[in-house]
Amino acid sequence: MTYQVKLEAFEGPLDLLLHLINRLEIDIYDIPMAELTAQYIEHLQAMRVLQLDELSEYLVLAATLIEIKSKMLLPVHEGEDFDDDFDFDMDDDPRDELVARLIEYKKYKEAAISLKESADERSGHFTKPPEDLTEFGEIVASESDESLNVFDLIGAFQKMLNRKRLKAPMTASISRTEVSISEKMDEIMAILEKGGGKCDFYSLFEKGETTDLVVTFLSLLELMKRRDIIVSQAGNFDDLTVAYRREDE
Amino acid sequence: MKFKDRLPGMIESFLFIVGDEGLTIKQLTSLTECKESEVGKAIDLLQMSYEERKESGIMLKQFGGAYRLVTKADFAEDIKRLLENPSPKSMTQASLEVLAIIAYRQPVTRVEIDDLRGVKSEGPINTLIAKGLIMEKGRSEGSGRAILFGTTDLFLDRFGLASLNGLPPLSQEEEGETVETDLFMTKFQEAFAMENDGGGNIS
Amino acid sequence: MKFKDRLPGMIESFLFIVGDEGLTIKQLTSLTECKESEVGKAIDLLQMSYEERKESGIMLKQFGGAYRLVTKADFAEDIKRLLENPSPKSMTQASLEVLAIIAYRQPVTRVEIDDLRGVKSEGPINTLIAKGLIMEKGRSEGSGRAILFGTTDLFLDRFGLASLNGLPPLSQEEEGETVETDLFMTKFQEAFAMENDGGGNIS
Repeated sequence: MTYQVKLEAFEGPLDLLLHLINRLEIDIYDIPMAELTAQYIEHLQAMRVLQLDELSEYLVLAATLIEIKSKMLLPVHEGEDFDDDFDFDMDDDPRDELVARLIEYKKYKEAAISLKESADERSGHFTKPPEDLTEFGEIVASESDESLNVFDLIGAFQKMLNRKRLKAPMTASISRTEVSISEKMDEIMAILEKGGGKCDFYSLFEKGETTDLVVTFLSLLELMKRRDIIVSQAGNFDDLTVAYRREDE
Repeated sequence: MKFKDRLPGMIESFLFIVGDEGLTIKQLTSLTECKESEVGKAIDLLQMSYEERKESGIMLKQFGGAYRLVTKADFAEDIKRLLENPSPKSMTQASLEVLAIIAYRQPVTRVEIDDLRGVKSEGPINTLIAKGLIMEKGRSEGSGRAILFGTTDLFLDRFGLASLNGLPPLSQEEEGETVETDLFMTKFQEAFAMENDGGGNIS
Repeated sequence: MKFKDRLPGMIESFLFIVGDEGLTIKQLTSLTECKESEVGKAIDLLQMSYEERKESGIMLKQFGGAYRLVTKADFAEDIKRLLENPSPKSMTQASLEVLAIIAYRQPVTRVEIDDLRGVKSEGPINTLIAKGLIMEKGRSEGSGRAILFGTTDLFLDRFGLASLNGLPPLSQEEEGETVETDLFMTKFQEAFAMENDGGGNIS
């Protein structure tokens, strides 16, 4: 199986810097700028697969690193060189701002890890859907005085989706297989026939319950395995096309 | 803890999760991978424990072959207050769920809504119609000619939306809407990568 | 039975009925027509009883301000066998980072998040909105009137937190910290503490 994968997935330039500092076992409060800058730029070159807008963020930090490096290289006594740079005060370490940013970022990166742990812990506790109260009588719909917004709507929807996931017992999944894969395969071939040998991949998934979608998908896999069809894509981000596989392919 | 000691708790947790569907003794034996006699004993133990403890509000009952956890009859009158109480969140939550489904999936039938929620939604639907937030938007093509529901202009107004396009998207390409679709995309990408011999990089 | 003796059972039956929606202490006091202290005691009693009884598969937990009955962690693996699709796809690192920043610094603008991460965060923000974990919490005072983001109750629930105060403290770098960063941290913590005083009970 071949993938075009990023060398390593970094969450941005600061993440990459932290990674390098870790790997090179550098003291974050006394960063050897020359070494770190060299490593950073080397990494950027290896990560050419990045999209352009992402790359620009990495490049901005590269520029910052080079700027800090050059400031540190300047001899202290040649004051005249700083005439056009009055921001630069010799009492400050040019690295301070970067260090502060890195430490700040690191805090949240670590917080994210501990958040994930709490989420994992929480996911070990399951709950149940609300009981159907109709046996107790008619639900009195009281007017809510809280004003609602779309975020309440999303929250309710997500809660429900999550609940469904937690609910479905084994018994329900067995009784629900309505369309067989072989039926679905025939159906897909019929659609292709109608469409002159090809159709848009996503159009096959426009309607149906989740189980239908999964059956459709499995059928496509089976057809691909049998080399009856081919799924192709003209370029990245283009729509996928399903087509008959011709004999000569 | 020894497995046998865990059995009652395991059964209780299973019965709790499935809610009003309940589980038959057959399902319980297959789920716990225990003998029927062992499951029977564990159920007896649970039943006794519920009866003994006066602080317990629930109990274990057998209805038509399935075991279910239910609230004790003692509390039936109190539970009615759940229905009437000034806007307990649970009530608005049910309506909100139904409204969310209709908003995002319209036009949609009641059966589809029930299916998604896993509970009957007739009550909330009627409430929403009464509030003028949803309305009938024709009939489905199917044999049943089921009513299709959609949201109203009042809905847009109440939620501060200029149009339905103003609803924030529910799912992002990086994380699919449900697990099934996620799994499904992963599988697809794997299969596609194989098929294509590494040619395409699906993002 | 005396009313006070019935209280724990009544609360258990209510919590059983509402399931994953849970009930806040306010809702419980109004439903039971009892004082908050009495409800609190009854909840403690129930909590103790669940812990003591090893044959119990469920327990009482507070997530996001609401009390819920949930299954014990001991049975997590067993329950996963009962489910069709048990584990939701875990969130991406990017989404988690953005969520952490929003959780600790709320209300916070997108620009502040971008700045902290050194990378654009629009995608993860949209994902988090779609997942119902964050929401708009007003607009900033500045000229741009930028959207301020904060976390939702669903966030607290999904991450097993009773309230925002339950967030673990952000880690502190101890060794070799420069004066400037110290000062910076102090200022930040002051600001955060203030922020938290005002906006603690975000609903």
